[in-house]
Amino acid sequence: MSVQALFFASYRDLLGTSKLDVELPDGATVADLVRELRGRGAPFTSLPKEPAIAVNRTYALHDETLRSGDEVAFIPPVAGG
Amino acid sequence: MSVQALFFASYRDLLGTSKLDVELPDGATVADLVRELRGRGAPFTSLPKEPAIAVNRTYALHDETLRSGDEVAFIPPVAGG
Amino acid sequence: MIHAELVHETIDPADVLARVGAAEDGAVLLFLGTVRNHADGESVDGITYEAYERMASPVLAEIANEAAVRLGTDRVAVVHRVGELAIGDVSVAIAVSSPHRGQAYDASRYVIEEIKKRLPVWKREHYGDGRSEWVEGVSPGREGAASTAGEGAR
Amino acid sequence: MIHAELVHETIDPADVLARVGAAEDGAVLLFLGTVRNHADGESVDGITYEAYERMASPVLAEIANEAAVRLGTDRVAVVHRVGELAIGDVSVAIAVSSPHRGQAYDASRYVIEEIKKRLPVWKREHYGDGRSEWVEGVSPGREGAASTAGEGAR
Repeated sequence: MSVQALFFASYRDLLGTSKLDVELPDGATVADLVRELRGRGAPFTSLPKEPAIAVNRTYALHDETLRSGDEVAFIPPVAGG
Repeated sequence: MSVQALFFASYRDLLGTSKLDVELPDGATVADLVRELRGRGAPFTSLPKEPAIAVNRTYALHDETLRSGDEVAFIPPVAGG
Repeated sequence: MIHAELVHETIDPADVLARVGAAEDGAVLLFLGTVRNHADGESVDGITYEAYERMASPVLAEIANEAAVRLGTDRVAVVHRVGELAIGDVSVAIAVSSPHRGQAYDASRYVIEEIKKRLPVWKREHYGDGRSEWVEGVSPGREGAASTAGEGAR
Repeated sequence: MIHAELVHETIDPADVLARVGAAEDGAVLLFLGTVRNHADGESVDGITYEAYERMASPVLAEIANEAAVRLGTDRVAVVHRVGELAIGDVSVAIAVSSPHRGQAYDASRYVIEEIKKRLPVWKREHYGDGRSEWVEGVSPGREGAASTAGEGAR
């Protein structure tokens, strides 16, 4: 299956991209996606091991199972207000 | 000596007056003034025994000594804001 | 500039707000006290505010100064109205600004709480049925005396 | 009417204030977050706010709804700006009103604290010396997940 990973602010700057389609085995979790990306080496290794994640615009825990087509956003520490 | 007693809001309505010149012996305190007025009978007896008092526009304790010409305000419970 | 004023006319919140704010401030807070149409379950048509004006003005200034100390800036403006007020009218406006929001919330709250404790102002509520009554207030008593005698504000 | 909005244009505080207030309310509170000219001792020329807009809008609405529960009224309006902001510009405006002031202060503070904890917005500060940096923020982490998963929004 394929999910869309989104990167904002400092994460986007780190990776040089705001969006990536990622192939994952069925049943993969948020944690699997993070591991898959960090396993690609630099610059992905500079992503934190447990970044805050939103799946389809809702904050998600890392054991959440992903489905094909999910929008998975990597959320750097927020600084609104 | 003579002091000027001021009455506001509910106290003024109780007494039917907003201002009274009161003669007191030299060295009289706030407490003496309150006793002198309450001693006059109705409607003065409806003043509390220990009303909040301001002497010359500053809150004062009842043992404060008065001087001739002082402006002594009887301050009902306040309700600003 | 610390500003404290007792007024007889309508309060324009924008005017009070415009008295605070600075390039170094990240937080601005405006509190408005407004006349509401009910009190203790009774319908209210309006409120008459009365003040011991010659004392209320300096007490209001004193409260604003104390708030500025907590705030850490001189951006404090407080305006209290007296006279006949209708439903929705602003009776008090408090504006503060400071670099950080914690101090702004603290100082704003301080001003309104101190006003209610010791500003020599009274209000008479006019009820829907034609009656009117002085609102039961808070005795400024010892606390007020201690404060203005400089024996420790608060 | 609860109102929550992410905007790209200048925020007019009077517009946000006008969204709250009611005849039964005695307290109105307006909080403005403004861009200040310094941060951690460095001079700041401006800030770029970036948002995950499609998520930030519903999160802002969710925060406003939670605040309304605390407030006890539906008079909550919150507007957050994104884009390039100059010193003194309003980045966020929060207006609430309620019969009593305690709830107004509590709900206003709740909105700004929750924004800082979980609104997916980031800011890049532009310093006087030409450098610029993403401001170190707060991880929305577990708290955010628990909250939006409905496991208790507190």
